[in-house]
Amino acid sequence: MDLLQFARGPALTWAFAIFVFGMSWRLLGILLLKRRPDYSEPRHATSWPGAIKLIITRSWPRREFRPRTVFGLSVGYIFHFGLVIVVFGFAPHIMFFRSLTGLDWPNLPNAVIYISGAITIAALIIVLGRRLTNPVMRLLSNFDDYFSWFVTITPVVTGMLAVAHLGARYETLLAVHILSIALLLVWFPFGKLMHSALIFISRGTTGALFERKGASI
Amino acid sequence: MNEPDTLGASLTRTGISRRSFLKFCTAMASLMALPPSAAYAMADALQRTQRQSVIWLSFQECTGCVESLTRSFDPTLEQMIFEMISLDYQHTLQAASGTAAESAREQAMKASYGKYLLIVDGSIPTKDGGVYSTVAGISNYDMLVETAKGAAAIVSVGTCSSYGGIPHANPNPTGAVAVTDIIKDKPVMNVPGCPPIPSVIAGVLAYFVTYGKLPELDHLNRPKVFFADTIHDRCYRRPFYDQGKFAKTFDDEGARNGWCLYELGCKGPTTYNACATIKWNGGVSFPIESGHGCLGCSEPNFWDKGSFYQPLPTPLADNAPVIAAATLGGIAVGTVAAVVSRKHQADIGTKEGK
Amino acid sequence: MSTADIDSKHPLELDQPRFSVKNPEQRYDKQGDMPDAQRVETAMRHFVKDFGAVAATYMESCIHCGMCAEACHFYVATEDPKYTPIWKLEPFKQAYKREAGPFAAIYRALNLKKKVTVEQLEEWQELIYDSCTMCGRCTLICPMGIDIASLVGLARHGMNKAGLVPHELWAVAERAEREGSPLGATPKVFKDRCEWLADDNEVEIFVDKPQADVIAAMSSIEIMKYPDSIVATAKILNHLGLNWTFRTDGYEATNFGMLSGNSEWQKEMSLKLINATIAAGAKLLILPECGHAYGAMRWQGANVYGKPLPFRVLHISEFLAENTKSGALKTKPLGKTLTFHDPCQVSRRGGAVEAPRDVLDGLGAELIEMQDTKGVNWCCGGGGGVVTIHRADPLRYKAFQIKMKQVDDTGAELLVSSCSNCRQTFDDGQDHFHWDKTMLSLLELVADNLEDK
Amino acid sequence: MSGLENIGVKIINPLTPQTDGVSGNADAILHELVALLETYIDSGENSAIDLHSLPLTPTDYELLRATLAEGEVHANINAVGNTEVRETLYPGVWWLTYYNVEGDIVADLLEVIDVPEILKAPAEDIRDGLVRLRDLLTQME
Repeated sequence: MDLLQFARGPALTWAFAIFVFGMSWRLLGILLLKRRPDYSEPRHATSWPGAIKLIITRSWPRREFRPRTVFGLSVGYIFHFGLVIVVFGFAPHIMFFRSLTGLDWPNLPNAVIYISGAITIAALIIVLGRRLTNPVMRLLSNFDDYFSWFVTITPVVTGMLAVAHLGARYETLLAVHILSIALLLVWFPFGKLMHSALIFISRGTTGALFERKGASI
Repeated sequence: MNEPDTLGASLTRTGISRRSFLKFCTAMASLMALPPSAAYAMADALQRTQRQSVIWLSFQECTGCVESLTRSFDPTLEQMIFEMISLDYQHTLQAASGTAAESAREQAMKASYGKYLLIVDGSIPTKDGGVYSTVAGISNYDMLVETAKGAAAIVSVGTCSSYGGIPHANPNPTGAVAVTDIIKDKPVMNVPGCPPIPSVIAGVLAYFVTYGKLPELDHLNRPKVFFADTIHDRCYRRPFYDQGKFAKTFDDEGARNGWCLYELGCKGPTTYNACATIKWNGGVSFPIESGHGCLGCSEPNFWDKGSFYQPLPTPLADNAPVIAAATLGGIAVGTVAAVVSRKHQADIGTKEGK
Repeated sequence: MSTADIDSKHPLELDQPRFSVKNPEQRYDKQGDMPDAQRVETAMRHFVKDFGAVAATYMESCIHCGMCAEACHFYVATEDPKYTPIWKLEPFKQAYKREAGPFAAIYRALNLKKKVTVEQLEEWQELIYDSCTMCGRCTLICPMGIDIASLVGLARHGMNKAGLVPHELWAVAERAEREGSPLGATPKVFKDRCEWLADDNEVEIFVDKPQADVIAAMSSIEIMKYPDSIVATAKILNHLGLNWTFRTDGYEATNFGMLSGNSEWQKEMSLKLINATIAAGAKLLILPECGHAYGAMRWQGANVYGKPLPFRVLHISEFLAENTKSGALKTKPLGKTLTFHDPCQVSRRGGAVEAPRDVLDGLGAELIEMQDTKGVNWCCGGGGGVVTIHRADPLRYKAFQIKMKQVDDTGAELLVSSCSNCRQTFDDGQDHFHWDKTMLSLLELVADNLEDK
Repeated sequence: MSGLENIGVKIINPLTPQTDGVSGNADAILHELVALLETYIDSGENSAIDLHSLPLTPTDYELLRATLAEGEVHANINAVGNTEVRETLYPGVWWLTYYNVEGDIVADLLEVIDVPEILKAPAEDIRDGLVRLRDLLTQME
């Protein structure tokens, strides 16, 4: 078995298994904790609209907060969008998803993917620089932050190298790329990358609780 | 056959003019990206040398490799290689049979001990004492070991002798292995392909005959000059790959437009061979040009790397059952974790009550 | 620490611009004589004990983006990263992951998250208490929607159990538990005050009517420092012709049990008010101008009680708004420009954002909103018990400067709010900075401008 | 009509040429020829350029053909397929194209030499020829 076979075979299988195992473990471990009934008289009888509202509106900061957060948010948005374009727009990736889910959608031109990939890498490097230099972020950061950054940028970099056939043979580059995805999947449920799922739960929870009180969302 | 015989004399005997020979040398030099002046040196040197003694052993194989080399349109430049060598044993081509054939091999070994070139096609079965393929009652394994002893170098022609090939495919019932799995103390060159391109076989043989050594090899013992680039690197459809234009089925608009076959499982990007440049059938075309993706036939284990039609970046295994099982497992463990935490909290509460 | 100790070591400062008790200079405070290990153990057990799915979701969701710092007045005023709201919870995050999270077993087995130490907790005392007013402004900026303020509340439970509360806060809470009021407004003091206030102002103040439709509560700050609020409340309720009363068995709306993180005391304090209201057969409990009192009763009261309350709970501003809109409350036009400071617990976190504005509208005042207003208004810096903590003063003054600038920028003639805790923070800040703005009470403003009958 | 022409499988475009179809390699080859001619005049050293070793577009080829053009000598050698030997407009520069029996090009060279080696009758072949001619005369006698 060569490296590519290992990557496409057992490595991916294990990564998928750990990914879904960890995801369901963590989500249930959180969601099944006790919930206290709230007997207070609600200001608004239905609270789910607040959940929806917060999930949507918190994607963009309030006017009052913009001046102080615009840089960090912009960089964050850039790399998130870049990742979405690269992950879901590149033809070989769509093939990958199709082989897993049977879903298919049209791909973006490769030039768009390459530019997005480059921008994403640049934005991620800025993100790391900010984490290292901004006193607040530096104080807050732990292994999870740096490792999650690493497992996020690695697939982009290895993917770009594979596409450009740079640095090694294509099958090695492709194998390393797939292995980096496997690493991402394995780490995903255990680190901060879970925010991609938790963001809806967390925002929704606050949105619903606050809507009940009429508190500011 | 045993007399010392210069190549020049042999050429004269068979009526091949020296201009034809010079032309052959020029073509081979061009093919192997040697400097043009090498053709003259090659022609000059070859004229004077003795014909190279070659023993060709065919083991667990389909004869496709020999067919590839011999069944080209006749007469071809490739076939001129047979004029350059003294093919002392090749059980498909030789006239002799039975004991006479085997004694030819033994005589050739004795006469050119330490100097003959050994060509092998086919893999070597090792299971059950190698009984799955024998020639004249001698197992392939024994014959290889014995013949390899006196060889100056060994050329494994085809994927089977290079990597084990189709006989080696899972579950490998005969325990087939490659030449390099058995012979460790001789220079071995692999010329993989199922079959290899005839010009490539001829080219590397010409090189050995001319220079008396094997050309530069890569990490899989392949001659770099033919196996340095992937099919994908040299593919005329590559621009479509770079633009992200892919045929999705064999009869869609993309296929008709000659777009890239990556999504149809083409293994071009991971296959190192010269098909895209030298092509097949005297330069007529190669598989991708005929509208079918590369199978990767010159790569190790190509038979076991998933379907020929499965795209390269997709998972090899069917992961659905694993994912389902792991999800259920995660749900169970997560539930237990939550229950344990709740109990833990309740215990604190009770303790507090006391 | 005995009661006598508390009173001698931390005498009440009744003549200061804000109420508090004296506290010796000290890096951090400890109560009781528990061994350190037990303190940590107790803190963590009690922190974990109250953990539910909601708090767990929050703890799991933080992405360490640091944006919450930009919403916090203490960080913005100092640019000191330790005042980043979520950082204030660091040891508790650590404890949660180790003790209650879904991967707790793994964290413990591999010791990936270390046990919290008593030194850490001591260090964090300042962050959990001195530098957090639980104003919840950070909750609004958090891209993950984490309600950080509520987590600080939970963390305070653990700190309280471990005896790691700043002395003033603990002493005040203890006094409240013991005397029924944190600042010495005992039932007797309260009753006496009501009597002389009624005489002085020629207004009828009902105390301990056995039956009433409306129960009014006061905060001890108002009773002791802003007694005019008692008069104003009485005037307005009388103006509306309501059958109302104060009750000496339940008049104190402040809940220092909640502020200091003592759930038992919180419950006891809330139950007094609830039982008094039920005893009077009242259908409405009006909460005074006090931020945390609103949160404690309006949103937590029923949960402390264990079932829905058999009466309505309104903040005084909501009550005034209802009656302004219905036309029952008739006021003379004020004819001045003013700006309104939103008390965090009532406005941002309580949901009574528009009520005071409706009241001001009824007063005919021209409201000039501050730059960041309503739900995102800046905190005065004194909430969450911070104003009582002496060692927090320098930090609080820095944060208060944000507030002063905000108010000055409006150019309004008057400054109004509806929280007596904000009010005393403003008064203290005014005194400290020799500022020309005096915070007015919405309640008193309305009472002073009632239309003569 | 077989319909085969609708199947687009013969789109051969190994290079992505510039808009005018020139890769720049033709120009490089012409400059190289100048250098090789200079060497030949100075030292008498022969040399050759293998056109297959360079990526050339059809336009490149046209450009080379047009620039080098046809000189005075044009020879065909019939040995295992044709070999075309053409002198260019520039004496000493020869264009040799080797075909196999099927007519595919197997080698394509530009040689800088007075007479290309393949045109000369090799000494051994001359000797062989002499023998054969003698034999023939002997037989005829």
